[in-house]
Amino acid sequence: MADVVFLALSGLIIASAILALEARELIYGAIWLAISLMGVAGVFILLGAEYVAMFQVAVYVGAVVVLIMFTIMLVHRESGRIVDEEGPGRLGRAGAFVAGLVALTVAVATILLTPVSPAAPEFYRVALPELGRLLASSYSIALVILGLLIGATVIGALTLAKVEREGEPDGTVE
Amino acid sequence: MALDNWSLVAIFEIVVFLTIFPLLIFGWLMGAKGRHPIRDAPFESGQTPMGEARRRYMMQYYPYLIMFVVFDVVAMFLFTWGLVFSSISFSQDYVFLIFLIILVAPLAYALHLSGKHESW
Amino acid sequence: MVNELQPLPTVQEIVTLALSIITSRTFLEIIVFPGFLNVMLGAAFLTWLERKVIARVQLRIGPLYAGMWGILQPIADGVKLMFKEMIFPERADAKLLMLCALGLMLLAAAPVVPIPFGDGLVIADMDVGLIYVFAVISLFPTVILLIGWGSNSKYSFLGALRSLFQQVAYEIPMWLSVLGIIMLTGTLNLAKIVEAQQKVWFVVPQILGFVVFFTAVLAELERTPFDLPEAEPELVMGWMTELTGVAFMVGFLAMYTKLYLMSALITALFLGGWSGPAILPQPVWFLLKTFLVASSVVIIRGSFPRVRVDILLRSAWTRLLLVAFANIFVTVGVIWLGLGGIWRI
Amino acid sequence: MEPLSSYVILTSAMLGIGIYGLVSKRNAIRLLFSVELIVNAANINFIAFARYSNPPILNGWVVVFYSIAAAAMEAAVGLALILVAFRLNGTIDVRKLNRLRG
Repeated sequence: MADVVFLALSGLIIASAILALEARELIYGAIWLAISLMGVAGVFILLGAEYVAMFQVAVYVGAVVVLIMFTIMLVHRESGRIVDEEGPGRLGRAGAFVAGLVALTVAVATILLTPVSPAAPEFYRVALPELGRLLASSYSIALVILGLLIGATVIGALTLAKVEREGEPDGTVE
Repeated sequence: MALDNWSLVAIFEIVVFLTIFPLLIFGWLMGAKGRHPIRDAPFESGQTPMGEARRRYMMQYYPYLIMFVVFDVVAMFLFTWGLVFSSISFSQDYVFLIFLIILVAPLAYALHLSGKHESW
Repeated sequence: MVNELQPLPTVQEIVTLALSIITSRTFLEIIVFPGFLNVMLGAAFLTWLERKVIARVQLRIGPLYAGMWGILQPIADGVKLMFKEMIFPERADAKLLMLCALGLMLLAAAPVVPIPFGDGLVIADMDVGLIYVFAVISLFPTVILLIGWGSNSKYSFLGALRSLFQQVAYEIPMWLSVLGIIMLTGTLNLAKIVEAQQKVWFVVPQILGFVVFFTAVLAELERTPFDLPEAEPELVMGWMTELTGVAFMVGFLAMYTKLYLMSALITALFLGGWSGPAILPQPVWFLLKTFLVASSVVIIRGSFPRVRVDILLRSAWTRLLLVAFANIFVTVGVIWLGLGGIWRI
Repeated sequence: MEPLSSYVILTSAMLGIGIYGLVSKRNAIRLLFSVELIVNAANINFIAFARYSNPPILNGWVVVFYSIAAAAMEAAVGLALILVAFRLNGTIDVRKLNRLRG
């Protein structure tokens, strides 16, 4: 059962990832990306990481994809597409070649170098508070640094958005 | 019959899907069909539609979206804090309090911008 | 090695198996009570309830002819809409619109899974129930934005953008307002949260959180005073303008399903869930409280004016967020004073 | 339960698709898609390795938490940058955004 679900999810992730990059219109690409990220959340659930899966759905699909879609709608040109995309030309083939090489190398290397026993331990039900305890003890420095990162992000992104708005004194559209 | 939680979620969603999807197909098949330039025009309260619909509306509110993405993450981290709050000692709690205090600065900056521009 | 052939099951065995599956508790829970039928009938009932209550507020009578007090009106409306033509504007993406209507319904119905309608009367007793509900709710803006984009209509697109901004602005206060409950109980499991309030409902210690949550739910549901996305004088029907026929029916039903399940969530989180005097069974208590919350939402619709969009967004980020943070710190104080013991489980 | 290597193959494929996008696409938003795909591949690996270590550990989850948070921040700033670039140059084709070139 789990095997079938895993295969279906993998197929979904790979197919929608390819479609996200190759979809003709950017907005459909964003939809496929959202589906791919939902598939990743499904894999998390399969691995027993429900909380992380919910985090993934809420942050990626609920926030990042919405931001991407809205940006796409802002850079949308009224006639036709935004960028004349490169067809499957020389660069596309080069990209596919490089990508294939890297993926193969990484897969072989990881499988060969993995020190972990490949047989999965019994299913375990994680006590969620354990996660918070870990965050508050072993990873506390990282948490503080994340706070600083968030602060920098807010200030940086809002400043960028402000610069962008000063181009239009009244702040209205068009 | 012991099914785990997520199979139940999947079954429930499949049940909803199997009810709503045939309904949509049914409506598609049963409704009248026809094409006419006026009937296919977008609804604009009876006037002739003008211009492009997919314009760049409401871009002055873009910073709200950025703040949403950021505070989405913050809220998720605070949830983990809430889960352990009463079972860990104060010396561990204050890591999260420092985290919150660091976040005051960007929030204050955002509110400052908000006051200056009437929107962020 | 040759497997021995199993004898074919007789008709009687198949019928027995089917009956045992159909009458099994899990199946009944999914299909009938806390599950599918409950959600659909509840949402249909709410459309009737809203029309009746709003009619009383405006000194009218409301639906009258279909059934007693017009209670069969939702069915009549549904049948009517099913046979209507679906008109999609030129250059609109009809397939995307229909898929989005379907997705809206799937999303709107999904939060019912971890909500306990009685002691043990829950489809899936999830440890991450609350955060699952929030994750599902956070997907609505995506679908609504796609509906607005796919419609190729100015009303739809503007309504969808308003809906997007309002929903994302009110999601953060909504999440933070339940943090107090999570701190007091130390769990995300909704059934356990209900169990924790057998003595005192959370509306008492978490009154600030309740106010914030209720306001945020009003905004998430796009109800007055936050119904900007479908402000009738400005935007006709908001992002639903170009949904027609069955697609409109599904989208409309999805919004009422959301109203129903959000009321149920408020009941479970703040109003003690299924707890109540034993003169009535637990699910009845739960449904009573849920419909009470839903009718208060409707009465608010009848009594308040609409706010302006910039005020709406700014007040979410300043006032509501600050109240939510204040609630968190009050809860921290309560726990440090040692008063949180009765809600621990 | 499928073996650990199946997860590694899945994530390698995602990584490959991401790198393909990074190399061959010209649209800044598609580059962001590729980056997100690569980050997600890494996240699956973290969770899978945490699950398959004996006994299972939670550290992988925590790393994924930080990873998702950082990716969200990156998307926020990146999209703001893309918007500014679009405003200043009228395009988000990364090969036309070469004003710094001497």
